[in-house]
Amino acid sequence: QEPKMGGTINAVIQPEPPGLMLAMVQNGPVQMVSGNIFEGLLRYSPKLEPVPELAESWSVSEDAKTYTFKLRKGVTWHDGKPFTAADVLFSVEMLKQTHARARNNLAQVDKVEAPDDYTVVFTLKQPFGPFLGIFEVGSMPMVPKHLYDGTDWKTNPYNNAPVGTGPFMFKEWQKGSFIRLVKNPNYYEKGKPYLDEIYWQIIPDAAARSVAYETGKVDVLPGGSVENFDVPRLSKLKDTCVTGAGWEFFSPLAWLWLNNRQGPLADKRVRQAIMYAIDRDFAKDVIWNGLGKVATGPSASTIKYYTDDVPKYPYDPAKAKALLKEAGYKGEKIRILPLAYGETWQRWGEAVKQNLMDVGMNIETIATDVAGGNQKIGDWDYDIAFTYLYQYGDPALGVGRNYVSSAIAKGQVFNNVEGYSNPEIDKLFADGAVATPDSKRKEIYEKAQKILVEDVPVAWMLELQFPTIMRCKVKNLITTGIGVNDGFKDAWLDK
Amino acid sequence: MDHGVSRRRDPDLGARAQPDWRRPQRRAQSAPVAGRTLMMTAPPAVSIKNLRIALPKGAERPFAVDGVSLDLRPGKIVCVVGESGSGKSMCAHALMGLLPDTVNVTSGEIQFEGRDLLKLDDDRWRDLRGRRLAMIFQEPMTALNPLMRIGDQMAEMFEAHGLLTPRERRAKALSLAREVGLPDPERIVRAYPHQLSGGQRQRAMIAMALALEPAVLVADEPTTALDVTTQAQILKLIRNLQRSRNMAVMFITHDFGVVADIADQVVVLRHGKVVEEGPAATVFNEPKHDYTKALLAAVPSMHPPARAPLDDLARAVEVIGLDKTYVTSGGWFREDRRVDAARAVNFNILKGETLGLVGESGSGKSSVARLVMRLIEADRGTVRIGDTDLTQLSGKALRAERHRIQMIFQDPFASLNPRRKIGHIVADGPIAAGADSKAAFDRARDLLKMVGLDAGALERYPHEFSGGQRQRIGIARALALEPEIIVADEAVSALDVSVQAQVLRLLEDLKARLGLSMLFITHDLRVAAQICDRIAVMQRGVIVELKPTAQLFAAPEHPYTRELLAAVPGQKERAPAA
Amino acid sequence: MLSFVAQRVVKGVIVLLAIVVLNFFLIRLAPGDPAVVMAGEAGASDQVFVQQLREKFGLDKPLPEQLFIYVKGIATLDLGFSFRQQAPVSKLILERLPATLLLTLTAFAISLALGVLFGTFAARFAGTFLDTAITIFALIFYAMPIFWVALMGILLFSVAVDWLPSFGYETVGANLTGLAHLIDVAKHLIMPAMTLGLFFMATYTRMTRASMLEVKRLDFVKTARAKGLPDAVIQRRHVLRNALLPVVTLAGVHAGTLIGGAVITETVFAWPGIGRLMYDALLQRDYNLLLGVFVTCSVMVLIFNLITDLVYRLVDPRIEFAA
Amino acid sequence: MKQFWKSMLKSPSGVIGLVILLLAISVAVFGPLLFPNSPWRMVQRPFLPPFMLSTVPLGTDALGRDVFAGMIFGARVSLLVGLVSTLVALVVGVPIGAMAGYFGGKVDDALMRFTEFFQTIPSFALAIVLVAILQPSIYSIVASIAVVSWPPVARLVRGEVLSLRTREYVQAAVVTGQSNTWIILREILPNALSPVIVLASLMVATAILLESSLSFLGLGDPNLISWGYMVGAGRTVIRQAWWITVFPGVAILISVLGLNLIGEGLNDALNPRLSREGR
Ligand SMILES: Nc1ncnc2c1ncn2[C@@H]1O[C@H](COP(=O)(O)OP(=O)(O)OP(=O)(O)O)[C@@H](O)[C@H]1O
Ligand SMILES: Nc1ncnc2c1ncn2[C@@H]1O[C@H](COP(=O)(O)OP(=O)(O)OP(=O)(O)O)[C@@H](O)[C@H]1O
Ligand SMILES: [Mg+2]
Ligand SMILES: [Mg+2]
Repeated sequence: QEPKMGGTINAVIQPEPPGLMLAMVQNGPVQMVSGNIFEGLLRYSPKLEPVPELAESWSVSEDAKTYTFKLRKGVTWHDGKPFTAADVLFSVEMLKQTHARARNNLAQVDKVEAPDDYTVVFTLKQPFGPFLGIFEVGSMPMVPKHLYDGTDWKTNPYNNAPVGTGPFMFKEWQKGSFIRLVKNPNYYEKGKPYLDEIYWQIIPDAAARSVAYETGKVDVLPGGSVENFDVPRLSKLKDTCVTGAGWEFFSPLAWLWLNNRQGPLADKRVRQAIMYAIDRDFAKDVIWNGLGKVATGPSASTIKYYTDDVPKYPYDPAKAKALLKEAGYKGEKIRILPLAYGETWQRWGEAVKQNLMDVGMNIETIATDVAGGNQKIGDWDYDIAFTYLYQYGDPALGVGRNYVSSAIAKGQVFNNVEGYSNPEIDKLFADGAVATPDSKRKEIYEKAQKILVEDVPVAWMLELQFPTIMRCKVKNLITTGIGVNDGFKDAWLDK
Repeated sequence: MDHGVSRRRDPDLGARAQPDWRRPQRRAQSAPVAGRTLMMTAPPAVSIKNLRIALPKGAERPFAVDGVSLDLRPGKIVCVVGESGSGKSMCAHALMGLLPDTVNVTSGEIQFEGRDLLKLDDDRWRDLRGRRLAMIFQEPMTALNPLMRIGDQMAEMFEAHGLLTPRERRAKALSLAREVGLPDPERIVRAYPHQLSGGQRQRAMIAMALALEPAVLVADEPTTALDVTTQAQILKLIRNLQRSRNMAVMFITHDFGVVADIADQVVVLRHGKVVEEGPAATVFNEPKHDYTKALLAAVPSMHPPARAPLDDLARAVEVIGLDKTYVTSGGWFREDRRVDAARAVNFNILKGETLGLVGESGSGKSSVARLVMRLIEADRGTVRIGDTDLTQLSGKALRAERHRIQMIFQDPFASLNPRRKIGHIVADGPIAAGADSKAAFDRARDLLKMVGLDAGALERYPHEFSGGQRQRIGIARALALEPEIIVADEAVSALDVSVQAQVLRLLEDLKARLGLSMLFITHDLRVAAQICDRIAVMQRGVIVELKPTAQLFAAPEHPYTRELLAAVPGQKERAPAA
Repeated sequence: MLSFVAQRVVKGVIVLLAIVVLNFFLIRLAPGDPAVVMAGEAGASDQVFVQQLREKFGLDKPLPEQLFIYVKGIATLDLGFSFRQQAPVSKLILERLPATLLLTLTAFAISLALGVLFGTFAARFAGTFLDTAITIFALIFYAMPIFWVALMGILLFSVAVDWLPSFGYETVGANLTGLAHLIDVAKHLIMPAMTLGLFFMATYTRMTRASMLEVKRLDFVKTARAKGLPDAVIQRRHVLRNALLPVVTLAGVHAGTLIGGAVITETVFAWPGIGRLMYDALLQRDYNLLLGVFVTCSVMVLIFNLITDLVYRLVDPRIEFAA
Repeated sequence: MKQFWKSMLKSPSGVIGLVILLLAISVAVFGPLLFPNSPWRMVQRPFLPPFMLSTVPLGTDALGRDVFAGMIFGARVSLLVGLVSTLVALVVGVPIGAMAGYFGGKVDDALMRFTEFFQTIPSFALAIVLVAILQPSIYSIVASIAVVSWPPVARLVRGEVLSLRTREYVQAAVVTGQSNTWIILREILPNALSPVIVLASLMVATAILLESSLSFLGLGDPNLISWGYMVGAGRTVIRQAWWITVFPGVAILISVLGLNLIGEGLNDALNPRLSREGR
């Protein structure tokens, strides 16, 4: 079908982004909106292969330490200035200070150079397998040097009216109401984008978001914007299409942090008992409405080097009880910290609590909001805590950090919060990141997965899927593995 | 303003109302009636026949008013007297059609201008009220709408009956204000009720009642809340206006002095029944019913009885140079309001003596009492009881001395905690002072007997007693601590005359038996004459005259004292009782 | 009168200062670190980075110094900078304030007007069916949780019959102007304002009714009847005016409750006011913003109270312009 | 006392209110003994409509938990929160008001400024922040509700005490040498209490509503089921399962209604002038 030009899309955004300068704030909603304004050097297909965006082509040196990007010519910023290699160099420097993940990702980079205006060369300290996976817009957005260089980034006025190279331009933001983006007429891909404008509607209440869709006030409900319980009903509405695609790059994986340091959970058998005690199929079918997949281990199945050849933990309360008895658990109180992300997570917390109580564990729920929960997790002041983390396509980016002992540090909510420490695992992940070729990495990571699943440092729950709900007339909304998070540039309306 | 309000009347009423309210026309209308007046003995303007008003279930008696008949004649004042609760107000309200919803008239009729008022519908009632029948209430404080200007409230009288234009109404209000003798009428018609004194408010009420020249005026204790001096002025005003307009007046009061001053006819009510009626002179001089006789006998006389001089010169209380100024804070940016309630007040009370303190409302009598009791702090001055300087004590030490001087309060209803039994009320003081509780209760029983209450009273609550009985309890409470001095602030003012007489007798008796001294505060000079050895007259915080009682009455020196004495009602008594 | 206002303003400033200090510490008692929250959103974090953020926002300084800086700012009407939203707090609040004022004032006006109206009816027809009906409805509205009312309103008026929009304060993208825009905003306003006002309407209904019955017994009403005034005039001029005094007092006290209640209403109806701003700021530990909202709300309450006091003094001549 | 019950029982609203409250209280006290099933246990398939199975008469919620059990256990928490927070508010507000009214002057000024201060912060906002700071639990919820609801109590008590203080029987107690504490406790407070009781009955109702609003915002105690929690939790699925929200919602409505009716009855009973008027 031939794409049609024109039209407006109303989408929901939740919560309201705190700002739109992707280099400075990076929560989900910010990326969802700003992914239309800013661009990265690459995008990733649903299979997570790199696709050109601002970089036209790229090459890797023999020793896998030098990456050369050829930039697209004729790209301009929304204010008309050309986009060049200088912008890339500037962005790398700026992101190292403002973007925690980019900072981590770029840790392996020795130097970045621009031999000419349209070539950028990254030289690494040592080979880094997943390096080509860090260039997506959310991970490394390109920032206009001419507007930021030499300014106080924090108070730069362009933070509130961002200027990027993307298919849509920032138009207005009525705080608390909506954000409006309009078509970039000078976009470098001729004929794109198809849409005239995008309204991101800010509706803080989940039920109200459903109603807004139902009453035709919005056309797109990005993943996670309505409660899961509402998904089946909404998907049955007329002219409604639902897709789970667009999360391949992030592959959100939900698990329970188990505090390995103290109390009953320091015992591997208790941790295994927890795996047996929790009815994860129930969670998938009832709480997540059958969406997603029961996780088998630390890697999501969409991630490179995933294997399901690991020990299995089916729902088996009897076995859980036996393990607890064996471990000598005597009803010590165990605190569980659910995730304050809305009804679904609350219900899940209740269900898990009930599962654990059914096998004789003494569970107390600690309620907090997100910030309070983070503090508790960061201070290691918890026994069990819900979380879900993105995996960013490669075990070296999104998986290893959660299990290696070098990543144990107080005061943070990511990385190795559970306090698991195993020299063998440390070595495997250290080797895996730099090993070549792929087959060698595969071998290393499969081994790591087996060991981890046996040890149960955390209790893996589900590979999540956040379905995007939209009117069927919206076409081509999701074309990459990053989904709605990197823009509506291919989307069009079938009027 | 209210042209939309329906004014549906029968033709004959309408005819009278429509042309105008002015006097000549109205007089022409009522001419035939007036003609008859000349021929026969004046026919009544209102004739109440056999009126019976039922009280709701659970009230103290089945009928508030039980078979009352009385006539009001043009140009005559009928005084309805009787104790509290005798049904006086009920009669008045029935005549105005303003009875509360919970009571209803079960039989009788009220004839007015040829019709039975009890059979009128609401619209006709409304037409009559204010225009033909008007009323003045007891409490000038609450009888006026606090949110409306006086002039507007007067003008409402015309508005209610669709008379005059708004401008004329205002002009009329002004001239009415002038007529009732309100000072600075231009200002006063623009004032709000709270900016007027009690007497001024009562004048405003009278002006309102007279606005449409009603045939009948009902006055329900219109002067009870006023000072004697103000009362005298208001009585005169009513009398004059009534004469000049030939109104029939029903005047309700419980004060025989007032009756003596203004009544043509007297009707004595008791328990809702008329026990005696007749021309004022007859009722006063030859009361037939025992109840009337008793009532008359209870009225204290203006003539102080002879008193034994006090030889014992020991001072029970010594008050030296007391000053008290109330400062009402005006906030940061306003000047404070100051009231001098006591200025350089000096007096002594000898052992066994009763010192009277008289003066009008607001003169500072209660303030002095409180200063003496140390309920409030003096700005300056000393109060000495025996040798103890009360003003120097505080906290525990003060509490320990308090038993020496005790107080009897004015309001028998407000001075007893409704939630405590009488036994506790009387015994609490001694127990707080450290007495053994059984002994305290025994003593309480004795005291109650002494004031004429049986022992069963210990276990009862205040609401189960009558006003007079409660005042006795108050006295027992004061005596429980075996004080040397008793301060009685208007201790009998709230009581009916007959009860008042009993309580006064009791006080005299106890005082003599226990050798107490007493500071007796009252605004009633008759009472003062009967009970005080010496009297101090207060005006605006200053004692202007202090003399033995007989001397004061015989030869008042200060002009204010003279004014007070002259204003006491009922001095041209037709029946000098006792 | 002027001095009265001046005095109240001075008093208000003192209260505000106390509120600032108390809340300053209160808010910081909350577990959770804004820097961690922010770093966390990037999907990664490390100590150095978090420390860097703290320094940037002045969170590394000792508390008393932070307080001093904040109070100094307040003195110059500077509410500080929201590190989270990267904008001055006063700007963020001013963007939202009109919506909140529109909502609360409308709710206030509706609740007061309707409450007094219904209360008057109930009192006039006390004991009749009308009275009972009004009383029962008032009780039910009084007893319904606000979010429940909101939900029912949306289901009824937005979903079942598409009469009223369920979110926002204007039709986004319609670009209406003039009268059409006004009507559009009004349509968006009705449901939230009613939801917010319903509870208070019920309160005022009951209060007016009780107060009217109370005043009806007073002596001056008897005086008015003795004048022969028609019942309607007595009710309006004598009874109602006096009966309104306690209602006015209560309404003034309610200002704070009303603004507080706006949190839920604004959330459910996506109304872009400061109630929601406050809640978001709380969740994100955006200290300056949260404190700024508190100060703003308190100022609004103080102004509301001042206005009701002024009104009260205008209606009741007995009270003079003293504190 | 007898008098009081008599007039209370005479007012129809008071009787209805009392019956409702007694019913709610007996459900709260005895219900969990009769239906010991945990309301958190998943017993049936999710979203089972009401009146289908006798074991789960009111249906099940999104996780297949028994709505009926939730109602019964919820009564406990909701009433407890209402009663306890009101009690705490009284414990704070009554002494403050009494002291301010009795001692007057500087004490009064200081205490009233303090009270005003709490009234200047929007109450619900303050409650939210307090619960968030203290972290949601039944204790923090009760405390926060009490913190925002005591000022009206203090003001009311102060007003009453202020007028009672000048009563003659109080002065009588002073002149007979009784101590301030005694006077406040014996002479003043008992007579100031009737409007406070009326207010308290309404405060219980308001507290129940407040708790439900906090639960709605996700600030309820996660270990205890309350009606507010149930309404909040069922709200998102109201379109497919009305019963999850409607039953607890109605329960809140009825108890708040009952408490209000009691308030009205108390008002009538404790204020004889009103009750004689009839209605
Ligand atoms: N609204 C009412 N409901 C019930 N009983 C009432 C009511 N008003 C008055 N009464 C009773 O009716 C009787 C007569 O009352 P009324 O007011 O006529 O007495 P009064 O002679 O005017 O007394 P006072 O001198 O105290 O004014 C009293 O027993 C009183 O208790
Ligand atoms: N607490 C107070 N604060 C301010 N002014 C007061 C106070 N108490 C009394 N006053 C004023 O002091 C003056 C004297 O009052 P006081 O009560 O002593 O008079 P009184 O002679 O007892 O009058 P009454 O006969 O009416 O009882 C009055 O003008 C009164 O308004
Ligand atoms: Mg009377
Ligand atoms: Mg006095």
